[in-house]
Amino acid sequence: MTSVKITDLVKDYTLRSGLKRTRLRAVDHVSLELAPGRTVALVGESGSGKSTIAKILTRMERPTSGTVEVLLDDGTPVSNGHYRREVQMVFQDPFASLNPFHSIEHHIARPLKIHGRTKTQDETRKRVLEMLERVNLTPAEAIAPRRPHELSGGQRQRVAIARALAPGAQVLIADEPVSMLDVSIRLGVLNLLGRLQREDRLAVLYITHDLATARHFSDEIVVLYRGRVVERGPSDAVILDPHHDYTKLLALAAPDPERPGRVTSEAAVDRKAIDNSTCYDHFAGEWREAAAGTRTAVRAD
Amino acid sequence: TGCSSGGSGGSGDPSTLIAYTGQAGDYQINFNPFSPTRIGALGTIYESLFFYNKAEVAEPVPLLGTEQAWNEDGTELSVTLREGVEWSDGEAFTADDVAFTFGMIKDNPAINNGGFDGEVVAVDDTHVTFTFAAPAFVKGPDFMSTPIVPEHLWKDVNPAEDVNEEPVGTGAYLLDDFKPQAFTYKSNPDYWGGEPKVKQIRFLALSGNQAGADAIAAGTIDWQTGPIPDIQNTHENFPNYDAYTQWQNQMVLSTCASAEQGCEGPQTDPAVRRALYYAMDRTQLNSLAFMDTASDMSPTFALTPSQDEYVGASIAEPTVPMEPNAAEAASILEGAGWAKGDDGIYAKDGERLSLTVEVVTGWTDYITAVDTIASQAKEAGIEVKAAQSSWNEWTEKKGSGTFQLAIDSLWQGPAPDPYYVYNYFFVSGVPVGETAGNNYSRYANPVVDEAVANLALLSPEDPARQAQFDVIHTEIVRDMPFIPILTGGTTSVWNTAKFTGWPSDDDLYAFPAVWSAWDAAEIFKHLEPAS
Amino acid sequence: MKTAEPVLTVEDLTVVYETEEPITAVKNADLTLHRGEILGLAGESGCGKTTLAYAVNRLHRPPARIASGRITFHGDEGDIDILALEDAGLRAFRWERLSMVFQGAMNALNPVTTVRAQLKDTLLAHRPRMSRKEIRDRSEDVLTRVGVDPRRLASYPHELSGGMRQRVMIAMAMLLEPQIMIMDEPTTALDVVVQRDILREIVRLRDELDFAVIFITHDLPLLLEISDRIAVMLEGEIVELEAADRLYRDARHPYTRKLLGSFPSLSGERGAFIRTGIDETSADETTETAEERA
Amino acid sequence: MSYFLRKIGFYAIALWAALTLNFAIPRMLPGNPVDILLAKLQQRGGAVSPETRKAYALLLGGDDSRPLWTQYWDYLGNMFRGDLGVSVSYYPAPVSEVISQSIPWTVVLVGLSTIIAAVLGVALGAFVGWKPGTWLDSLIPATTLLAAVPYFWLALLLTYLLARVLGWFPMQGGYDVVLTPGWNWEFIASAIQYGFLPALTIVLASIGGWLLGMRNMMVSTLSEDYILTAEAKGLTPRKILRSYASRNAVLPSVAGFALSLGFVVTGSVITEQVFSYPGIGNRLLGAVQNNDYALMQGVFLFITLAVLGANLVVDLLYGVIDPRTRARN
Amino acid sequence: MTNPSTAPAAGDNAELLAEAAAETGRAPRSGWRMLLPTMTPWLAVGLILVGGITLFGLVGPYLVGDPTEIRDQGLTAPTGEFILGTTQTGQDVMAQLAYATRGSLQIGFIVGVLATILSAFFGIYGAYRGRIVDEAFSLFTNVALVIPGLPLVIVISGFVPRESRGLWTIALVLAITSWAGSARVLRAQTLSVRNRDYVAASQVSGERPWRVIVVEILPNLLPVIASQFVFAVISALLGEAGLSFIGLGASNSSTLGTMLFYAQNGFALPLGAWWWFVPPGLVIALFGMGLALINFSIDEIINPKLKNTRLHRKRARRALRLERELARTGRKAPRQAPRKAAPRNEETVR
Ligand SMILES: Nc1ncnc2c1ncn2[C@@H]1O[C@H](COP(=O)(O)OP(=O)(O)OP(=O)(O)O)[C@@H](O)[C@H]1O
Ligand SMILES: Nc1ncnc2c1ncn2[C@@H]1O[C@H](COP(=O)(O)OP(=O)(O)OP(=O)(O)O)[C@@H](O)[C@H]1O
Ligand SMILES: [Mg+2]
Ligand SMILES: [Mg+2]
Repeated sequence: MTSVKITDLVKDYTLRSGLKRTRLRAVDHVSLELAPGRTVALVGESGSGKSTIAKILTRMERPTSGTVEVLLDDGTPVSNGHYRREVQMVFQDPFASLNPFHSIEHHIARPLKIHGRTKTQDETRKRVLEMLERVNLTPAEAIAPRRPHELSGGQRQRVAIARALAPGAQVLIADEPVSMLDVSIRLGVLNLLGRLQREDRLAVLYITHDLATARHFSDEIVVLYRGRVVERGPSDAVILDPHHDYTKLLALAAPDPERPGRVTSEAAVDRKAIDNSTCYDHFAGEWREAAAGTRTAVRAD
Repeated sequence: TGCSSGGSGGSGDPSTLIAYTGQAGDYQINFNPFSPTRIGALGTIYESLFFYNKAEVAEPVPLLGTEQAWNEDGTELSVTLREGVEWSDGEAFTADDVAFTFGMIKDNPAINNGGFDGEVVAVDDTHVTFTFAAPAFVKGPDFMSTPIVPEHLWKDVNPAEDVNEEPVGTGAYLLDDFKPQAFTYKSNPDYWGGEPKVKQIRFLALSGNQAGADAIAAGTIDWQTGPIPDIQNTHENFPNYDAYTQWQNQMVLSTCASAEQGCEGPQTDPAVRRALYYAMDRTQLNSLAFMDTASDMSPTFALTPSQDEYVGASIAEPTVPMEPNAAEAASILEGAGWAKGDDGIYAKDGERLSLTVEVVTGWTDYITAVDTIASQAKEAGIEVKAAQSSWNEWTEKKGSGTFQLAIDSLWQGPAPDPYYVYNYFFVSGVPVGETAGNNYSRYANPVVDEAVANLALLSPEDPARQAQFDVIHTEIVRDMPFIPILTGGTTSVWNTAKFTGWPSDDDLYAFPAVWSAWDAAEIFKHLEPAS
Repeated sequence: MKTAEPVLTVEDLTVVYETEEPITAVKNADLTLHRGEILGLAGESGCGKTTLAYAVNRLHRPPARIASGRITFHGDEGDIDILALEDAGLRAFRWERLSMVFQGAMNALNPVTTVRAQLKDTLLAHRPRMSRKEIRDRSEDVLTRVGVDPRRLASYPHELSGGMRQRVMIAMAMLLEPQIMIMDEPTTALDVVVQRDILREIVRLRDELDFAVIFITHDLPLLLEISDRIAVMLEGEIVELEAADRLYRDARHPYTRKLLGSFPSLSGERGAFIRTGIDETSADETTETAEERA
Repeated sequence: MSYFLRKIGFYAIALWAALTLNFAIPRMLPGNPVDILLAKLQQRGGAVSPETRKAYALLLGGDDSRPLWTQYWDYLGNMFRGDLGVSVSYYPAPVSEVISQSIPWTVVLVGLSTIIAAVLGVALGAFVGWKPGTWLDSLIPATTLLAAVPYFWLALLLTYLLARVLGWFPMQGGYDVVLTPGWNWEFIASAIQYGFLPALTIVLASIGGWLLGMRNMMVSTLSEDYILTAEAKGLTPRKILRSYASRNAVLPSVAGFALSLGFVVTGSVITEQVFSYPGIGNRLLGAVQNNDYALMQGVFLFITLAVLGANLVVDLLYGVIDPRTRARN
Repeated sequence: MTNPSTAPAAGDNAELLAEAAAETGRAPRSGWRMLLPTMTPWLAVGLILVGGITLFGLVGPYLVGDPTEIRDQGLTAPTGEFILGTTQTGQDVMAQLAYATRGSLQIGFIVGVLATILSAFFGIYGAYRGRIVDEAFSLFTNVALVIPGLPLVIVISGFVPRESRGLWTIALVLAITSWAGSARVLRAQTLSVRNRDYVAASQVSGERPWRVIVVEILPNLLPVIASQFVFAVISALLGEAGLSFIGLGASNSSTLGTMLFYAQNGFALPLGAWWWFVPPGLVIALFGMGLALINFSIDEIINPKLKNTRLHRKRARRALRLERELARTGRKAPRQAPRKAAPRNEETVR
């Protein structure tokens, strides 16, 4: 079992326009913990830094400061060489995350080979079929030689999940895994993820901007706003009892057919007025300074 | 042809002669007659003392000089100058101008191409005397054709660098107008010989031979010297024009001939050279490579037919054989110890008789000629291969002696006298590695050297010269350091409908080539508008 | 519900893509749009929503063709048979009577001219006699209505954010005050919050100007919230057309029910879905078979 | 503003690269060009003073004893003073003078015919692309044939047919040399008459590329949403074609225009040769044939400068035409 | 081929193509097969031209006689014996054409390969590495792009001693001056492919960089590379012909350009010897045209928007016709029988 501890993560991007350079702080002192068997949902509007966190976790970007530690059961951090085996990712766009040139088998066999999970050709093939079956892609023999475009979006996303799990990953980062899928098949994929998570006691970071699924599929919700965590807590608590203005706004924005006509009745909120300097922590039941992460409590509301 | 709009230069104007020299590209103004990059002025604007007609053995034509006389031993030459000649700016031409011109040349090595090393003294207004340290008979024609420039204008300029934008000369023409695409002369009304009949001469800039041929086809130029298609039928194809060919370039396969001087390869064996000489089918060569414009040649290198009189009776074969003679070639080779191998190629001591001919890329007639020779030589059991390289490379190879054969042509001296050819090409070959002058073959034969040296001491009229020539001929026909091919024709195409008085076999008063400035100037003066 | 005066009737509309194996993207669709109503059109990807919308405006391009049907616009000056319109008539009809906001409206603005120019040429195409000042006033007016600063008229599309572009498109759609506006997934690519703002804008404008809207999306919960009636499409057919609340409470067609079942409810019980709670295995199965079929 | 600064910066670098290339080529290649050059100069009877030798060594990179970078600095200095050395084939004329005589011809011929080809090609391409799938598409194979024809071959065929057989045009030259170049109608008419065939060749040989490029862009553009929007807005087809479709589709062609100048100058080098046209290409060839290295380098430098300049202008212009470029990066 | 500007828009070509294929009901093609263009009349013509000429260049020299053999007959028009007549020196034009075609193809091919390698290196590697490498490479590419090629080639050829100006030298020089345009297009394509999730995914699963480039990125760029290769071959052929024509071509080699050079110097056209002058140029033009037509089909893979128009041309016409018919006969025409929807398994939905 593997857990992840993110501490004070900061990521700055340098933007260049002509000769001018400006810094953009995409992630601002974010701390997070992923534990085996738990799903943490990271919600927030577009550009709030969700994918950036995912990229840092998968080591596609280097953090400007802060640490990401992946700890094994016994508390020892995994070595750099094994990092990729432990932490894997499912991408947002199922159409783009599989190489149209290669067969499904290739996609799953590669990580197996890279991480030395299988030795022989036969073994690899057997593992591939096993993986496909685990993600409900049956008959596996028929699916394996196909190419991505011969599969539907939902099936592709399952392949992507199988690929992520192939190296034996214990930490799974799912960056909006269903937002590109048709409504009718979203639940299937999410349920599959849920099942695998329970079976393998994975630590999952579920990135989304859909509050409803975040609530239903995760244990904890972390709300990100302009790079900072502005609210965190158990899912129900965050959704049903939002404290921060921004979370309230999000909850409001989600459609709710139980209350038709809400759209017009409520006035627009000026988002510029929402500040991101404070964070409400439902676990501790108190406000903190957002940029300082979880350690220092500042002031009560 | 049907081009009513008139072509370049308005060929319609009946008194303007339009000429193309064959030079590619636009003109850059430069009328300095001493500059290697001059574009004109020689002969037309600036005149020399005498004009030497290379095309015929004849007396020099008096221009600014009227008479010349050598002393007995050839160290002093007195020249009488023409009276009453004026520069085109109105100043009088005097002996001082002549003395100045030669003095200037001597002081400026950069323009002293002929290596003039005499002293010139103006005796009076119409007489000058040249004195030399050694007999200089053979140098006469060279410096007698030096352009004379006015002292009053030239004393302050650097003759090596000046471009002389406004030339002032004594010639029959004046510069009228210059553009990079064309420049025009107009007749000099005050010319001492009377104003020429052709009132304007325009030189056009074109991109090369092809363009020249096209211009003839379009009727936009009146005279060019260069190839045109179907040259034999020029008059049928273009009724206004006639083609006329003269022969001056003795085409040869140069060989690196002298093994003593370090040359390597089968061609160092005179037998091989002679065998090649007999292997050639010159009729075929002439028709395939030279459009039948070449003419026969003497293995003695006296121009034929104009210098035939120099060839003594001792030479059995005064002109090259036009048909191949395989039997002769074979007997020569076998006589020298070569034996035919299984592949039909001769060999000696394990060495195949295989030769490489250097040829300049782009010289299509020569390339064709080499290809043709190769197939002819094969019949005779000699393998000949062509190797194309750049002019630089080719020159460099010839100069350093790192070649076997090179197709080439020998040029003539300033006067119609075979002495110059022998002096240029057949004396004192230097070892391979040292830079050869003109004698690429490195042929070094003390007998020839001595005969040529003797010739230099004799006056051109001296009958004793013939003996020396006979010696040279015997030696070089036997050794054949340059294998004679044919004499290359220089073909001019000119508009006979517009102008009359062009040189002809009957009246070959100048060598007809528009690029040969002195000759061209003579021709301009002879021409008359047809109407 | 407003007065049931129809502005648009679509009868028996069939649109076929003449591909090698012809695809009937819209099958015998019947639809009536009433004055001032918001008609939601829902359905999964590829069921023919966009095709239907285009056909209504005759914007479909070969190889699509209308194989049968009749589309009638009930204007103030009488009925217009849209399918019978010739070039000039069709051009006059478009935008004047019926305007559209396209799927991915981000790219619907000409990238090389300013917003002003694009509003202007729309106006001039229909009101050639309009003066400069009138054009400017009108342009500023519509932008203000959708909550975009009129100074943005001088901007090029790339200088606007996605939400702003969407608003500009909506402004453009309102420019001639048409009776019908078709909006094809106008908010799909946007952030939830921005999406909300735009929806609010649309509903408010509809209330103000009383145009009818056909609102296309596959976000059923959203439709339930804003539309008066909802049509559900499945493989080219309109399988259900009901008032929103009726549909929500009492969907008749199994497909509608399945759709409703795919959305977890935000505020309901944990594990509850919009319509019915579906346990994991069966949901899985559902998608499985749906995919098999596809 | 920064877009423009960036562009200018880029061209400064490109210019420097071109200059450096010019400096490096003779030094990188085998052989000693200075010796060849001086041999040539001597052969023509020119004077070779030590200064001349040094100057050429500097220009061409000979066996100069000084360190490379001092040579380089001197070279750059010379270039900025416009001192390109002395032409051998036109000795003693400086290279800059030789080149300046030919510039106007090439600029006018190449410039005009490129513009004509581009405008015509783009217009035709827009037209063909506007109605893809119609008979107009069958124009495409023909244009690809034109585009693949060697310039000079086409030029020769054209002269043969139009000038020699039909006699419609003069075969060679830039104008009737009887006339004095200047801004008078007679001369201009003659220049047009003489320039027609060369221009026609360039236009014919390069129009295909424009047509195809524009057609393809047009087809892609037509499937953009904003075209559909324009149609939905009830705009007339003419308006859509002009302000929406062509306006967007033409952008890559505009960007490619200056680059294509490079290609066309290239083609014109040979075309000029065929037509004895008094342009810069003619000079370049003359220089090559006469081993006039200084002139060769000078012409190359000039052509490069011209192409760079044209690119710069187009780039700056492009920033105006396509508002997006200014925002990018 | 003077307009290098229309860089095709990036797109997930293979995928779109596959979709198109699936749409037409054919079995989807395998990875490599997807990269092949669909057969169209144009492509067929292109393939026939290119194939025919290539075959001629490869096999021709073995079938014809000695191209340098000289015959006394001189310039003769085509006859039964000499299909394309003879040159001034009686050389068989057909034989020369065969050898020259081979020479030209050789140069074209070598340049194509070299230029492709160069452009792939600078375009793909630079874009993949990103940041400073990309900046440097792309600056270098752009500079190389704006420096005009042929004048540079002429200048370089002018400096290179003729002896070392062999086939390879010329090819190298042509390649060095012609890769930049392709590199720029490849860079743009690579940037778009590199940002695609599957590249990120393979990086996340621990693939090594070179493997990511070669296995994940490269295959998706193949159509572009192929198109660039074809373009490079065309321009090499033209460039070589131009160089040879002005006498700066490869020495001691026979190409179509040198053939034209000799034809021109032998006054082929003025003498009316079209059989000598026209065929070499025509072979170049036809080969170029063939390549361009092939390229056109490759372009359709790269930019499927182009394809669709053509693919649907016939259908579009049919649709238009049917619709007009419908309008004429009135919309009261009998309903088209709706196709039966696939039976839906209602059990699975509650
Ligand atoms: N490579 C990059 N260079 C510069 N800025 C970047 C880069 N990647 C992301 N950003 C910026 O960082 C911020 C956070 O981006 P991020 O992708 O993490 O947002 P997100 O929450 O995932 O948004 P979305 O919901 O739209 O996916 C954004 O403002 C974005 O523009
Ligand atoms: N140009 C076309 N040629 C052939 N078939 C097409 C074309 N455009 C659409 N189709 C087909 O028509 C059907 C309906 O497509 P349409 O775009 O109307 O769906 P949609 O409901 O708008 O889907 P989405 O929610 O993804 O926008 C689909 O099966 C599609 O494959
Ligand atoms: Mg993201
Ligand atoms: Mg749609």
